[in-house]
Amino acid sequence: MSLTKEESILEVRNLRTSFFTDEGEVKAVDGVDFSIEKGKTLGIVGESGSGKSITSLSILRLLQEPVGRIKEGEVIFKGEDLLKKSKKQMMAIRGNNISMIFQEPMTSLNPTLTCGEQIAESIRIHQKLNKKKAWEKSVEMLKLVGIPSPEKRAKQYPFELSGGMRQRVMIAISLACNPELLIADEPTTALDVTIQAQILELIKKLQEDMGTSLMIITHDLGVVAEMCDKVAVMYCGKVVEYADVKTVFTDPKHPYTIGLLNSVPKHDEDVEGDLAIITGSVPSPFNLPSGCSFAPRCPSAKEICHATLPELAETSDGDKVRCWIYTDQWEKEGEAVSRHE
Amino acid sequence: MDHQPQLETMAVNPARVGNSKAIRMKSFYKKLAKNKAAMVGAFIVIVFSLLAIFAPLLAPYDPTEMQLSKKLETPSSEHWLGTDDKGRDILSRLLYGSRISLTVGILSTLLGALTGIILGVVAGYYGRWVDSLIMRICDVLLAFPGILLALAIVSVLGASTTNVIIAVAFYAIPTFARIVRGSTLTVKKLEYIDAIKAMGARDTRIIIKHILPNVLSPIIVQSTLYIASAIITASALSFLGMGTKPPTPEWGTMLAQGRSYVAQAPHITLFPGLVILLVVVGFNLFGDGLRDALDPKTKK
Amino acid sequence: ACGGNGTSGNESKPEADDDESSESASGELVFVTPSDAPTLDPHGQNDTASNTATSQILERLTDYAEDGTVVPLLATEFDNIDDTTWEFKLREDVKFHDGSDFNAEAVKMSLDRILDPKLASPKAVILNMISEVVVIDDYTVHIKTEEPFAPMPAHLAHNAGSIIAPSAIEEENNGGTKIDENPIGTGPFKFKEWNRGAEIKFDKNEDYWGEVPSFDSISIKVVPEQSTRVAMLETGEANIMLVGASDVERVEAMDKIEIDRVRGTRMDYVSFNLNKPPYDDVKVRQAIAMAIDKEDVVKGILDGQGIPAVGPLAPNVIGNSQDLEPLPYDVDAAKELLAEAGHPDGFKTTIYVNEGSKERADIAELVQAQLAPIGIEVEIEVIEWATFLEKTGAGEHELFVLGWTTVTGDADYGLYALFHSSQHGDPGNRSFYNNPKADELLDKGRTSTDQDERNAAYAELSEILVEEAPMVYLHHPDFVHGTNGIESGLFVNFGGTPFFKGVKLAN
Amino acid sequence: MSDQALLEVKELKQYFPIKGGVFGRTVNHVKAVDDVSFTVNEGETVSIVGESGCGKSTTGRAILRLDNPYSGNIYFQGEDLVSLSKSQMRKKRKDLQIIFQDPYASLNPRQTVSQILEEAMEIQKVIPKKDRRKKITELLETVGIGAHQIDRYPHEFSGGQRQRIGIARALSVDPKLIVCDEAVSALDVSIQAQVLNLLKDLQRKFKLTYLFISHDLGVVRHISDRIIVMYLGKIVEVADKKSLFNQPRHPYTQALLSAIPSTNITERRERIILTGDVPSPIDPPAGCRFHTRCPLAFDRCAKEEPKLMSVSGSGYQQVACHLTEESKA
Amino acid sequence: MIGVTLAVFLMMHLIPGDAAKIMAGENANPEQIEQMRENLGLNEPLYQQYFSFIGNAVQGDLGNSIRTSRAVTSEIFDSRFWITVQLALVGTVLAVIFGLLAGIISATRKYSFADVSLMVIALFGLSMPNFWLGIMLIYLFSVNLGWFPVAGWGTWEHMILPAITLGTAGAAIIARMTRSSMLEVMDQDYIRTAYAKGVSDKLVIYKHGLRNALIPVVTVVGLQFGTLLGGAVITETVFAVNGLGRLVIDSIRAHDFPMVQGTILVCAVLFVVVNTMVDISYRLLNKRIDLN
Ligand SMILES: Nc1ncnc2c1ncn2[C@@H]1O[C@H](COP(=O)(O)OP(=O)(O)OP(=O)(O)O)[C@@H](O)[C@H]1O
Ligand SMILES: Nc1ncnc2c1ncn2[C@@H]1O[C@H](COP(=O)(O)OP(=O)(O)OP(=O)(O)O)[C@@H](O)[C@H]1O
Ligand SMILES: [Mg+2]
Ligand SMILES: [Mg+2]
Ligand code: NI
Repeated sequence: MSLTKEESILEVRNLRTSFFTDEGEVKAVDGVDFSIEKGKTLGIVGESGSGKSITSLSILRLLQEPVGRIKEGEVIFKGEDLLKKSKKQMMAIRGNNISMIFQEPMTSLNPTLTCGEQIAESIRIHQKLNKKKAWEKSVEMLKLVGIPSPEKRAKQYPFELSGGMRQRVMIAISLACNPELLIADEPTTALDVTIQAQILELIKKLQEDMGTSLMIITHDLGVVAEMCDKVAVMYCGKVVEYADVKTVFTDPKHPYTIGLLNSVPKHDEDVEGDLAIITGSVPSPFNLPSGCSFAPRCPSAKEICHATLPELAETSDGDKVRCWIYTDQWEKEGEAVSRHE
Repeated sequence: MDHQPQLETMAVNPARVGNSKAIRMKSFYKKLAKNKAAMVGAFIVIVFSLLAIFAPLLAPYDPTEMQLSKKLETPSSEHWLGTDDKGRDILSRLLYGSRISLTVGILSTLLGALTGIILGVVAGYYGRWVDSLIMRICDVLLAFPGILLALAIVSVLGASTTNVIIAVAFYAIPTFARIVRGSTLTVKKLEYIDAIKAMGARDTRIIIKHILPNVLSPIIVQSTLYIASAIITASALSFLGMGTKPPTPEWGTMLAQGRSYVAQAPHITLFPGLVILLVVVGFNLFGDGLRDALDPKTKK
Repeated sequence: ACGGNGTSGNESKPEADDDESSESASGELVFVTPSDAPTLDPHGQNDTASNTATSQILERLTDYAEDGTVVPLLATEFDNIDDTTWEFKLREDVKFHDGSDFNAEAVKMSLDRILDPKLASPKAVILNMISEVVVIDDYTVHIKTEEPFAPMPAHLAHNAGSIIAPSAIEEENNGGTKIDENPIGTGPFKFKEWNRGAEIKFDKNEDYWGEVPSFDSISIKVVPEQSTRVAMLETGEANIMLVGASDVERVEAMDKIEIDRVRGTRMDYVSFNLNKPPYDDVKVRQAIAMAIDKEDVVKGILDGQGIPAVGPLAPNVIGNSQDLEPLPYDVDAAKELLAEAGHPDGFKTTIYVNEGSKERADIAELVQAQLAPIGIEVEIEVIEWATFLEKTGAGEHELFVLGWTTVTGDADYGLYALFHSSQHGDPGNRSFYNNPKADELLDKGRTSTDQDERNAAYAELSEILVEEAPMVYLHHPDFVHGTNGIESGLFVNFGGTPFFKGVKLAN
Repeated sequence: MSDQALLEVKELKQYFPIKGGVFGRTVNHVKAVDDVSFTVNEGETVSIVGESGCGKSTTGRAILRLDNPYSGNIYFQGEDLVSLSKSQMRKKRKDLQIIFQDPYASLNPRQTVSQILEEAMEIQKVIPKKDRRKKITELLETVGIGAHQIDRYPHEFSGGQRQRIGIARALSVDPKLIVCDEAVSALDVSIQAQVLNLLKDLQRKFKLTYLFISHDLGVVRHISDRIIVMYLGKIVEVADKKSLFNQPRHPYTQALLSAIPSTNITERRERIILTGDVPSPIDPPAGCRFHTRCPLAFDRCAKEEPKLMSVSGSGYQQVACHLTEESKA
Repeated sequence: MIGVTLAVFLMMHLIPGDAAKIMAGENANPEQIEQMRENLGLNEPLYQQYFSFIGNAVQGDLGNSIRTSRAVTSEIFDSRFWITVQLALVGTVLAVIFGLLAGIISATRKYSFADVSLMVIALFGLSMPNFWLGIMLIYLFSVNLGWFPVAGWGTWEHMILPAITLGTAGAAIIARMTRSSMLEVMDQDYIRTAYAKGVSDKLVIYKHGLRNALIPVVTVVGLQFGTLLGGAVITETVFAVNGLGRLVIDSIRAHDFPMVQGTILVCAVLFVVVNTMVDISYRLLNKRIDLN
């Protein structure tokens, strides 16, 4: 299954983003490739610090320059490289063609503007509607995201709303201009499960209604399983596995994905005894191991894993995995060596 | 004048205290050392402290000796910075003056900070009526416009170096108390305080071992900034004739006394003015730098 | 507060217009002074600020001419008709500012008022030799004294002899507005308003009996900062100011500024409180006097704008003797004296000095510096003027710096109030000096009509005063006024009081 | 459940005053925990689950008297902790410990690991001074931190390691009961699993009793024997693990369970999506607190507060719901 | 407010030394002192004195000045109070305008030449003794350039230099405050949200950034007002403005206790009032406060 420009709305190729700090360069995103098909949902999972958020910010070029910089790569949106666009062109795309929902509903809304104003703002910018029209549209949006008595709520400030409502307002903002692509960075992490269920349901419904493509960032494998069509698993700034959602949950390839799936305590099945675990912890971004970043924690790592970084390569069933195991090389290597710190 | 730089400094941000200690401690010195402005500030402060300490060795003349025949001399090889309206050597007076001005600045800040810290920690830790009471007192103190409080205190106690220190210190109390209270409140909420409480630790132990060290950094920053404004407040008191007594070569007094000669002998006000400016700027830069270095959020 | 800002903004606009229009007509004279007058009652505090202000609106029977002689003012002539009676013939065409007539009755009321023990005027000392004022007819009064009193006309020329309108006095006596706020006189200017602490305003008196002033009004502005005053003079915002010695050179060098210098009868001194140890010991006093270098004071502090004092009297005071032998400047001797007095290591003391006078503050500092070598540690306390007078009058001081101007130009005035034991405290003897011999000589100088006899008495007295040193006589400063925007006509008498009536403003 | 109750919480209420008005008077209360009773037996793990703000932490803190309870009793080994004086309580603290959520905020950044542990021992005087160092090394070894790291500062450790240090501190005084307040919530899944395994290990080794506070039902299912479900300051259901997960009785529990996104891709269940938000604990709804969001609510729910009642079933289960009551009747 | 009156009262009454003695003079005999004490009501118990002081103060009676024997309230409110309020207001306005401008420019061009030089200027403004600045301004603008009158009060020209003198430190503080507050705000999540909506840089800075950055600045302005009142003592002395500040210092020097008591009380009350107003506007500006 190869991805071609015609069917994908967004294609990220070899994206590399670094932060230049006092302590040195942090390669937050270090070679990321994936694509999103029109109307479909891509999930990006990975542990904290694996570069999920930075990937999404890089796409919209919202990084804090000059500390964070996109070093190379391409972000092809509808056939055009966003990284080559001017600032002005980017402004026209943001919020209009591509919009974004952030993790923290508490802090992502401006506390000094009413919810209505904040929704209306992007409508006025992109659709050039007058104040009154924009306001009406924003009330409509609030209704759409399921906020009761939207006229009243539109005049309220974010602090007057609960977390779930705020996230709905965020969704209303991001969907106000019918974007073709919606990026949701951990849209429900800060919410309770019952609220999370509401929000996920809402996103799913709106996506179906509007035909929006969706990119969901999360560390919750359950969310991925429920929402996505495709999954990219990230580890230390790299995509280690990129596959169909079914494949990932039924037949994970990368040892990290396998470990991850096993270490989640499940609420709907009994696990007797201890959880299977991944030993060790995520390496410091300043001090990444050479070769495969997961090698020090990998139960099956061999010499080559410590020495050389594998490519994100297609396996026989169409998945992409960044692991030596699925290469011809593997057989030639010797016994597994573990190098725990 | 008596600025209120306390408003500029942050109370401890709950997220910053424990959370980013990691980046903090390690890179604190690095950051400080990298901050050129802070290093300039530190340099100025250190140089003046040394000058103050070694003033008797360095000063070419007796700072109070008048040579009326040599009054208002412009800078020369004999008197590097010239002489004042009574023929006293300005350099010597400035050198000796650094002892007084720095003492006034530092002692009053220390005194005020110490009282403020105690009040603030007690108020913040115990809360309830203790907190209300202490904060009301601070509000009352703050309600007296800056220098008026100092003036009133000096006028009651009489004008002298000691009383100036007391007056300026008095004004510092609510400032510090508020900051410390704020920090204490945030630190108090941190889980390690609960953990140690759950261990069965006494309040005194918690306050001294666990709260104080963690509220100290904003205080240190505040102190350096306050020293600067204390020096200026002291000089304002001198201007109003309520500061240190002549012939004490306090900088503010020198500046205040020389002001009649602004036109014919600008050097006698220029130098004290410059020195005050320099030291105050020095403390301010250093304080700012400290703050930035202690604040993990600053990048670059 | 927004409203307040708005309205006052509106208020201030027309005021500004007013100022300009009146200025273009014939103008306002601005005199700047470091401190406000404590009172506008000519019988109140005896200080420069009050005297300067009241001298413009109230007049006296006599006046001092430029050469120091006494000339008639509200009187047309005066005569000594017997040993103890002076006859004054009065001007007949004079009216007070309120329109009432000036006459003998008014003179009697005013003089009786200042002599009234209930009023306890600090200036009573100047006229308290008067035993009775007798109205002979509408325009003739007899002023009687117990003893013969030679300098009577000179004393009446002093501000204390100001004649206040009877209506004002009656009003005060009836519990109405005090003279302090309602000074009605016959002078070339009349009181308009007094914004305490800031400004006193006088308008010209259109009905003045003499030559009506050429300009509209006087504003006496209080500007505490010396450098601000100088700046105001320089920009022409102020027309006249008394220039401190330290600024003379600089002010003289300024473009538009004229300098008016008058040799004064003033003597600046450092006084002791003889009621307080250790100053009750003459040796301590002498020691201090000998430790202070007067040459230094004149050169260093007066910038040469004055002369060192040998005794209590300036050379232009009648009855002074300049061949006195002053206590020498001798630090070693001073130390010895101090040791003899039982203070070999010196002691600590406080010196009071009034705020607003840089010269006196400097003197205080100099004294501080010069007493340091003999072990006396002096602390300087700067006090607001009115309080300063109060405190020193009440004898709360140890040392203080002050000046005394012999406003009558006569030795009696220069010495009596300062040294007579009847004058302790507020009247002038703030050192609380008490010496029967001195009292005797002072009385003799006062009563004798023979000028030679008087001179002899004053010479002897001066020697005693130098020896006993109830104060350190420092110097006699010149009165230097800087003027800007004034063509002519400023008259400053030897007492330093400026008179503005003859001033012609430049255009 | 034959064991003797180690901890018995009776009618615990925790109201926090809300100050307001000009004079800072108490104008209202946050009814964070409102009449909660339960027991914890020796050696078992009891979990409290519920949505944010339902009073889980408050309950834990009240038990440890980190905040003094508003009313109610807490019997620990038969002794009422609420009635103890401050200094008596201080001695008791040896037996009751707590592990916190935030691995960053729960350690004093200015103390080294050994200082942190030593201070704990010093306060409770459990171990003579000379033996402490040895004990510290042992403890760290137990929680999986090498002895060579004994003199490091917290910031030199990763989140999971820090959580281990927190556990070591709690263990250093040989407690009987440990309250784990979201002890693994802040950790990444791979690390969370490590810590969970450790906690289980330690329980076996030291015969610990856990009161485990969490909002993650997956974690809860993994570690607990019995589970308490709270909603808005009240207990709505208490049950042993099996009963709760296999046959949740309370509509809230059911909704909660179904709301969790499952990684089980093959078997999709029907989800119950609740409407609305959790009401404010300042003015909780009358009657059953869940009735405003309950899909099955009927008249009685708004009027009458349901009592916690045992239901018959395979195991131990108590529910506070009129529905179960009525179906029983 | 009660605390303020109590503090003023205690300051004047519990000071070392007997007010009556100080007022009657050192040489006064015991009867005189007793008389003075009676006049001042000093032989009543302290709490009673306090209540009568409060009672009178509430009725607008702060006693009579010892120096001028006029009512303290009329001395204060006839003109002086308004002059100082005007001065402080103009000073505040200047400080706010220049402080904000400088702060915004600095924050938006972080580390640029403009930023660095503005912050250096602000630092100097902060470090400059008030009186020195005042004298320098007089020499520069009045004497040398002749733009403004040297001293006095009445027209707007008179106000400029004192207001600048008074406002400089405030402007410096506000500038620094605005800058750091602005930088902090620009780091917030909702700014990122705004950018993600496609809002232009300018709009993000002014609509989203500044509005939030102003919140802490407003409190500073309120507190600054108090500092300004204090600074008035100096400014009014230098520029010969007959306001409250001069009255305070003159009264302090003259040991005119009722006057000192009255003026300080009025200043403190004014300060409290201004801060209450600031508090209210703060609430309007930022409704989040209600939550806490
Ligand atoms: N402003 C910054 N300066 C320096 N490093 C940064 C900055 N922002 C992020 N990083 C680093 O980039 C890496 C990736 O961060 P990112 O925010 O993308 O992680 P994430 O996968 O979104 O994690 P989380 O699940 O915690 O949100 C991390 O190692 C982080 O430390
Ligand atoms: N000290 C306090 N003062 C006032 N209200 C409080 C206090 N502590 C907690 N609360 C309130 O009590 C309620 C319960 O809080 P608690 O922390 O127990 O919830 P929780 O179940 O632990 O939630 P979470 O899952 O978010 O930790 C909340 O509404 C909270 O706002
Ligand atoms: Mg992220
Ligand atoms: Mg909790
Ligand atoms: Ni207003």
